[in-house]
Parts: sequence; structure tokens; C-alpha cells
Amino acid sequence: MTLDTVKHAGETPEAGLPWAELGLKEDEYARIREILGRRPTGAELAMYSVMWSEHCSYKSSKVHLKQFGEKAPASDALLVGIGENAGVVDVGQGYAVTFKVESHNHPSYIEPYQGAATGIGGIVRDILAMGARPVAVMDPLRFGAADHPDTRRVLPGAVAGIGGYGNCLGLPNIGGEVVFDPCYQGNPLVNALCVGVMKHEDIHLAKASGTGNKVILYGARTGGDGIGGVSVLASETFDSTGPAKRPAVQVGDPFQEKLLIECTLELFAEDLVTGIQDLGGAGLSCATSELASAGSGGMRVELDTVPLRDSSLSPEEILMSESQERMCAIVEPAKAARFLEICEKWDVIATVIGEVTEGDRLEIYWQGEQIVDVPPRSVAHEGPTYHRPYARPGWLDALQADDAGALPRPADSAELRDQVLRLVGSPNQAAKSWVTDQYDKYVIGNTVLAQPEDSGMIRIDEETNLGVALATDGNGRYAKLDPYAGAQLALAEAYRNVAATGARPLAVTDCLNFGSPEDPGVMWQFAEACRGLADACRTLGTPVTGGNVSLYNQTGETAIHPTPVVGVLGVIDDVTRRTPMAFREEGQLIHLLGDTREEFGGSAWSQVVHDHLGGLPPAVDLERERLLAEILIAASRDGMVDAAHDLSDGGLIQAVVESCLKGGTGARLIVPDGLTPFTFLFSESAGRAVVAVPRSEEVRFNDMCAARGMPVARIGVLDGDAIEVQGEFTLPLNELREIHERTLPALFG
Amino acid sequence: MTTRIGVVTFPGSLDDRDAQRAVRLAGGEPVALWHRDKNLHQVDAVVLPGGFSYGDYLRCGAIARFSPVMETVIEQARAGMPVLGICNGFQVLCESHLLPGALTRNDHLHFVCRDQKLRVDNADTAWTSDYSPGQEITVPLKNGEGGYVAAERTLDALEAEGRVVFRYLDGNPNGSRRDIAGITNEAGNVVGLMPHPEHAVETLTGPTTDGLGFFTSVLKKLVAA
Amino acid sequence: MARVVVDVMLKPEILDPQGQAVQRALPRLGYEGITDVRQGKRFELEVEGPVDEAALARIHELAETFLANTVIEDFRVRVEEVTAPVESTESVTAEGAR
Amino acid sequence: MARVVVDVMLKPEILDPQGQAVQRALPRLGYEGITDVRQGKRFELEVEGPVDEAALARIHELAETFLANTVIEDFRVRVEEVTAPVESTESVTAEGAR
Ligand SMILES: Nc1ncnc2c1ncn2[C@@H]1O[C@H](COP(=O)(O)OP(=O)(O)O)[C@@H](O)[C@H]1O
Ligand SMILES: [Mg+2]
Repeated sequence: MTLDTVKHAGETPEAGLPWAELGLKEDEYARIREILGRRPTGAELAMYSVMWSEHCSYKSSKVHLKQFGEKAPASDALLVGIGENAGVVDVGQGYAVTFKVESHNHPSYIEPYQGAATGIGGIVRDILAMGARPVAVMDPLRFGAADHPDTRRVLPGAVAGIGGYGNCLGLPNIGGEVVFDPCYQGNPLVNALCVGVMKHEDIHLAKASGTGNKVILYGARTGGDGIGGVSVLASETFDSTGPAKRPAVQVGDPFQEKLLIECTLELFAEDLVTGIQDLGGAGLSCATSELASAGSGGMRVELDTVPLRDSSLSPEEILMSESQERMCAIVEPAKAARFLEICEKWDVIATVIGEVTEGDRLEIYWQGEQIVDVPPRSVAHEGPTYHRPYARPGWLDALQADDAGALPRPADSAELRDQVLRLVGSPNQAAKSWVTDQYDKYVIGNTVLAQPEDSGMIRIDEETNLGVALATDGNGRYAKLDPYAGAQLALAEAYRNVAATGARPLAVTDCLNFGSPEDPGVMWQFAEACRGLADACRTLGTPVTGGNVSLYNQTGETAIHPTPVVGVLGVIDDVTRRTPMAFREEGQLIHLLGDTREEFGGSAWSQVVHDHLGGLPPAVDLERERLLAEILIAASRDGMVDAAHDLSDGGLIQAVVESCLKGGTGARLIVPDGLTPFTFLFSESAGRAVVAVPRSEEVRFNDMCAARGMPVARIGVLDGDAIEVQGEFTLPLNELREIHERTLPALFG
Repeated sequence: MTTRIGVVTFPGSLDDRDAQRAVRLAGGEPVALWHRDKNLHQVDAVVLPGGFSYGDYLRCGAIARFSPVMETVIEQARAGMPVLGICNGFQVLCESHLLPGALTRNDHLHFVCRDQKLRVDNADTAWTSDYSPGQEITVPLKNGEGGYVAAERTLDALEAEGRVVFRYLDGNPNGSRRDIAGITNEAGNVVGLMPHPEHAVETLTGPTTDGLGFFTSVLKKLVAA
Repeated sequence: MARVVVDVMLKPEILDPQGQAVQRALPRLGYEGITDVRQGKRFELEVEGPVDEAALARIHELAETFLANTVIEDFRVRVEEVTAPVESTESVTAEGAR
Repeated sequence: MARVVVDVMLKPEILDPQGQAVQRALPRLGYEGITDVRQGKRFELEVEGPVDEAALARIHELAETFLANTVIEDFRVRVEEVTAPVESTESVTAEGAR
């Protein structure tokens, strides 16, 4: 086996390299040669190919993502913005919060348990790398049709993996989503969100500075995980006798990650870390090049010092390995001994693999020979940028013209009642406890609200009761009908969910799940969703702090629905005043906030009853969303409501059923003047919520709404053990509960 | 002088801070104990908290049992020191043979997290004297391997000697034999259970405050001693 | 009645956190000289009727599609020599190394 | 270098929910004639030096105190005939029933 050193590359300029197999385009390869002034070595090629991949370089998406920064609203709260491992938000009292959502879609399809588990592991390390203690996770999920055999394989595995990893890490799961739609068959979406808390002064960044500082790799040993593509290099070009195929599957070790968390937090506490980066996609290639690129100097790494799980790995494979549970830190020489001591305390393997150098090159050595000598920025931050063509798809006009408002509506009260039952028992609207009961929501002892609630809420400070609330939402059906509006509706819903619990929305993270960017129609959806989200964030004053793009979620020509998943973080100064969603107290009055219109495009009703998708999604009114949030927050602060639940998929009846079942109290509803019972129950107009108002507060509450110009209608009263829609039907709570709760267990056992 | 209650942290312990908080809220002084340290630092009682010690990879609690701190805990427990094992801590106590039986995979094979109703069948142990016999309490339950099993004659003996301390009500969540949620040793100083009383000590974060009684029980007993 | 055993082990290149946890604990327990530990699953299937080629082929298929996750695991099917029911600890001790 | 295998199975009187789950799924998958399934663990220990009586006795003790919980599990220790590394799925197929 000949080692492809820099020297060797210089001497053999014409040697053929498998750049195409590694996914590089001809002009990209030419650019690498130009940057280096010679052909790349195998190791360099491996680094460039993976760092310039769509996943790492955002080459198709970044021209559109730019808007999140350019249009970002002025916000005093943003301490660290887009570009770092995760954004950091000031939540007051000296605390900062960092949060981010990421996708692990493809790995979760191949191996649901490990794919989903390592999705949690990866996002947790991102949060840890910012200097924060991870305090909670969430899991927005999308699967194919609920009764499709592959869903029976993917869902239980993914849920067990999320639980298996998150529970073992000791992070409460405080919310998420479970959505079924045939468009996700073969392309399930497993997104994972983590939130962490730190003091302002603890913020850490991924950058290597200070000549002579040590580069320390710590955590798990490096094995052959997730390096499928790069083994081409090892097997075909340089070492034809090597193992032909490496596993693309990464296996997680949550115990190792738990040790990594505790160890890293102790390293932070003793101020031993100058710069830090987690190892995720692209492994050491990414960590070393990003650390060096963001820092002032260069970096020299002795690759053969990396502790291996599999001694047969080639240097290229070591650079590419995506073995989990590893971190890379930059440490002053005087602090290195103490650093290693703390790692030893936690049984974490730590190795000095190199140091920060004077120059501006990233140099990697293997058995004394130089195999990489590159400008790190060219690898990490100056990858290719594509301006991919995009065009509004031709089919959209017909889809939008196919108005859901024209679908047959229930003919009488009996049919209306029947459709309500079908709705609340449909997989998307049914109770998700089969999933969420597999997640520990109590660990750490700071969970104030968790599923099923509008948002998860975590106490940050036990003395002052400062807390944060988080919700994630995304409706691919709306986005399919109109990606600009769909992205805004996703934001609006998450924002509303946070406000419903009494917290003030502050900042946004997003995971943009789309089909192939090489399809101009998909690219248009992507561009529209970005534009919509950026515009809405500006209006609502909530900057995007970070996120993730997942493209190529498609099988053949068929892409998933465009699915922007939006996470909103809010702050609440006193978690004891949280507003839960349960309707409990008989006699309290139910008020509906907002305007109800004839809006059924993309609705749950149109899907469940007519298997239909067409028309336009509900109208977006961001000023109304902001006003609604102010009302909900003020009502929480002044103790005017005992419960609140936002309206989204399934409309009013779905929300009332959920709140009544949670609180164990029934309701009598009266259809307001000017609305048909059907529209009242099933419309999905945005900007609405229901609240339970104690009688003693009604006047004050109504006055507040009137003063602020918020439409409000008293629609009923909490009473008995059934939901009665006056003049239409009565549904006993136990019948509703049975139908709402049996669906997922019946499907997944 | 406050009463010192040690809470052991094994690698992979998760509910250790929660147990410390519960001790504090009950009026005791929590003392963090480290798995590598044999010294119990003059604590008056010990809590083995929930979590996944050593990843729970071999069997839950199997590796933790051999840690240095457990040498002293086992010795002191035999000498009468109150020891409470919660969830993973219960598993460690069984693996250490301080309590009989074993905890196996839930019969439905899923991890389950829910609020669980229990009956206190023995209100005479070091950790339950603040409850009344037959009292019903609700505390969180969260585990993947919580099915209590033991030989028939061991189960009969536990029943006969009144050593079943807690039983599941309203549905057995994991297939435990005879609905057993927690047991005690003959002396009544060592108690283990799968549910998590330390997560039911504040109305803000737990379903109830029913779990506080564990900690007030042991504090009273120690002050009286 | 015959017993067919299916052994399922993680592929050698796949991380085995369980085996590693056991191995790391060994020195503390005073065991030296064990250089690697892998932990896998063992299925014991009691089969009615003769275990002929066809039956074994079916079980092989079962192992491949259901008992093992061949993305990360290898498996092996074999007819168990011992046909007695699983030994109690006592008889195991007798059969053990002593 | 030799391999010692420790098989650990739940005692027959202990409920085996994993084995039962497999068994319950069999008819749905179209498998008949399998009357019982038990799922246990298989440990593969790579031992340095000769696996003599003394070494086996040590491993037996390790199994009894650590690898198995004899309250609920039985175990068996044996030296593995095959000394090659775990087979890939391909070679297993070859070794299988066909
Ligand atoms: N995969 C999941 N993980 C955790 N919580 C979930 C998951 N799916 C749904 N939930 C929770 O169930 C509740 C109901 O979900 P959903 O109806 O989607 O909420 P909403 O419509 O308010 O966004 C919420 O509290 C949500 O966080
Ligand atoms: Mg909601």
C-alpha cells in the first residue's frame, strides 16, 4: 500500500482520483486543484468531497438561507447568530439558552433505531459544544401512511431509538410531532431538537486560536462508521486489498455520550477550553477544518495518534469516520494535564492529536508523512455555491383551483357527529401517548409542561422560576399548496403554541425538509419557504438563530411535501404562572379568540373525510398572531385564564376535545351567530385559540380583548362529562377518549 | 445539626440531582457520593438514584454493584443504615443481593413513562413511616426493565413477612409478579422500588407531592435515633 | 421435537457498546487476559417435526428477515446438539469447566 | 487466541417477554411449527493464552457472578469450535441450511 503523501501528489500530477465516485463535479475537482496548485492527495480529496457535499456545504441552499440573516429583525436577545453550532439567545438574569433542530432522515430510514438514536446524540453534542448544559429534547417526526407496512417498521424503531438514547442521557423529552402522510413513505422525517442552558460568560465557540495550543480529541474511539463513500478511496485507488465495504450505519452509545456531557461541563467549569467542536457529519475532517478555519492560526494534526476501534482504517477513513460521541477541543498547553485528568475521572479517552500552528494551513500527518496541506477555509467555509434554477411548478395552479371548500359537507347532525369522531380518531389527530409514553419527561426535575401540551416548558432557575417554552410545528399539506404561506403558517403555529402557555416568543430554529434541489419545482418550493419564513420572522420579531436543511427526500420523481419544521423558543419570567391546556373547572367559560373563516384547504377534515388535498391554505395574518400572543401572555400574567389551547389542524373541535380529555371535564358549546356548525367545528383559520375563563374574570378578560381590538366570542361553558354542540349532537367523554386513544396502539401494538 | 443523606452518582446516574433536591425539600442535607469513593463521608442514610448506571448494558445495575462505593454501602446496609434504591437503584440493590429477586424487561417490551398509582402496604420501614398503611399515592414511573420477579417461595415469604412495601394499582405497568412495585429487607432499613418518589416533591414539576414522605420518613427516624 | 439455535451478533465493524461495557468492567473485577468481549443474542426455537433441509431453510429465512437486523448484524443457524431443556444452574455447573 | 462463548438464558420458569413477542409474530410472518421461542444472550470472549482448565474455571466464575444473574438466568460456558472471526452474512449463508 502506497501512502498518497503531499509530496507524492506533487510528483504524480496526472494520477487519476475517483472524484466523481465521491460526488464531486468536474469543475469542483478543478477548483480543488487550483486551490492547492497540484492534485489533491487521497486524504485531501476525501476531506473536500465530504465537506463540499450538500449536507455539509449547503451549496444548493445557502443563497436562499442568506435571507435569514439579511432580513433578521433587530433583536437584543440574540447573543450568537447563524453560523455557529447553534444560536444563543439571552433569556435574562444572566442566562443564555441555545437550541437547534436537525434532521436525521435518511439514516433513520435505513436503520430506524440507530438512525433516530444518533440523531438525538448529534444534536445534543451541538448544544454541548456551545458551552451549555443540554436540558431537554424534542422530536418532530413524519412517517408514511399509518397503516403502511413500512411505517410499522420505521415508526416503532425510530421512537424506541429516540427514547433509548434520550432516556439514557437523562434529557426529558418535552414535545414533538407525529404526522402521517403517504408522501413520506420511503422518506420518513426524523428531526431532533435540543435545548441547552448556560450563563452568558460560558458561551464557547468553535475556533482554534493561540499558537501552541493543543488539539485534543476525546470521547469514543474512532471506527468505520458512516464512511461508505470514502471507502472507494481506500479500496479502489490506494489499497485494493482493504475491506471493500464499510458500514454506513452509525451505532450510538448513549452512555458514552452521558459521560461526554458531564465531562465536558466539568471542563467548561474549570475554564480549560479555548475552543470546541463536536464531531458530527464528516467527523474529523469537519472538526479540524472548521476549528482551524474559524481561528487565527493553522493546525497540525498527527492522525496516527487517533485512538481506533478498528486498526485497519486508512487515514482517509479516519478523517471521514462519523463515529459518534466524540468531541474536539483546543486547550492551552498549561491546562492540558488537568483536561486529561478530568477526562480520566469520567472514563473518557482523551488524546492530544495536534496543535495550533503559526501558519495558516491545516496540515495532517500520518506516520510522519504529510498527507494533507490545505488552507482550512477552502475546505470548511469556501465550498461551492450553486444558483440552482427554480420555477413555480406547472401543477400548482390546478392544485390550488381544486378548492376544498367545494367538497361535500355533512348533510345533517348525525353525519357531523360521525365526522367529528372520524377526525379525532384519525392517526394524525389521535392521541400520541403510544409514542410519548416511551419518553422520560420527568428527569432533571425541571419539566413544567410536556406532551400533550401546546409547548414544552422547562424551569431554568429554581430560585427565580425563570423558564423557557418550546414548540415545533410544520404542516407539509399547507406548504404543498403554498410553500411561502406554509412556512409562515408553521412559524405562526409554533409561535402561537409558545404564547398559549404564557411565554413570550423570542427566537426561531428550523429544519427545512425538501425533495431534490435538482428539480426546479422543488427548488422553487424551497426558495419560497425560505422567503416566507424570513419575512415572517422579521414581522414577528423572532430571528432565525440556526437550523438545518435536508434535501433529496424523494423517491424517483416524487418528492415529499415541502416540510419546513419550525421551532420557536419563548421565555417566561415565572413558570408558576404557566397556562396549561386542560379544561378542568366546571362552570368556567370557554372563549374563542380570533376570526373563523371558511378555510378548509389542506385541512385535517379534507384529508380524513375526503382524502383530499387542494385549494389554498388558511390566510396568514402575522399582526393578528402577534396580537393573539400578547393577549395570551397578558392573560397568563394577570391570571385571567386557567387554560388555553391554540387551534390548528382539526380546528376548534379538535382543540376542545383535547382540552376536555386532558382535564376530564366536558363542555357545552354554542355555535356563534354567522357560522355554520360545520365551519365552527372544522375550519382551520389561523390566529385562533380557545381559553377557559373563570367567571370572575370574564369582564376583565373581555375588556382587555376589546381594548386591544381582538375578536373574542364566548362559545360555551365547561360542564358535565360530554361535549355537547347545542342543537347538533352530544359526545360522551369516555367515548371520545376511547376513540382518540385507541388508534396508535391498534396500529403499532 | 442537619441530617446528611448521601446520593450516589454512578457513571450514567440520571436522577441523582433530583434525589438531592428531594432530600433538600424534605429538610435534609444532601451529600453527593461518587462511585469510585468508598468513603461515605459520614452520611446517615444513602439513596441509590435512578438512571442507567454504566449504560445498563449488561443488566441493569449489574456493573454498578461492583463499584467501590457499593462495598461500603452493602456493609453499612447490613449494619442497619437506611438505604433507598429508586428504579436503577432498586436494580442495584437486587444485583447486590441486599434485596431478593430481580428486575426484568417490561412484559410489553417498551420503556414506559407515566404517573402511577401505588398502595403503601408497609408503613413501618425506614422510608415509609410517614405514610399510613394502605395509603394510595401517585408518583411517576419510568423504566424499561421494571418487571419484578423472584422464585415463588421468595414471593410467598415476602408476602408473609409483610415485606412488599408498594403495589401497583390501576394496572400493572410492567408485568411485575403480584403487582409488586417495591420491597424491603427483613430489617426494614433497605427499601427498593421502581417508581420515582423524587419526581413527586413539587406541584410545579410532578403530578403530586406524594413522594416527599419517603424523605421525611427517614429524616424523622434518624433524628429520633 | 428439536431445538434450533440462532446466534445473532453485531457485525465485527459495528460498535458494540454492550460488549465494551462488560470488557471495561473486567479488570475491576480482577479478570485479566480477556482481550475482547462481544455481546449478542441467542434464540432457541423449539421446532415441531423433523428439522430437515427445508425446515432449516425456512428458519434461515426467518433469521435473515426477522430475528437479525442484517444492516448491522450477522447470524448463524444451527441445530442444537443438546436436546434436553435448558439446564438449571446446578447441571450447568456440572457441565461447566470443573 | 481462543474464543470462549457464554450463553445466558432466562430460567425456564421465568417469563421471557422477548421470546414470546417473537413467537407471537411468527404466524403473522407465515411460520408454523415453532412451538416455543426463548431469547437470551451470547457473550463471545476472546481469551489470551491457552484456555486450560484453570482459565475455564475463571470464566465460569465470571459468568456466575457477573455475566448471568443466577436468580433468573442459567448459563453455559464452552470453547467455540470456530476460531475465525464472526462470519459475514454471506459466509453464514453458506454455512446455513442450503
Ligand atoms: N414525537 C413526539 N415527541 C414528543 N411529543 C410529541 C410528539 N408528537 C406529538 N407530541 C406532543 O403531543 C402534543 C400534541 O401534538 P400536536 O397535536 O402536534 O400539537 P400542536 O398541534 O399543538 O402542535 C404536543 O404536546 C406535542 O408536543
Ligand atoms: Mg398546539
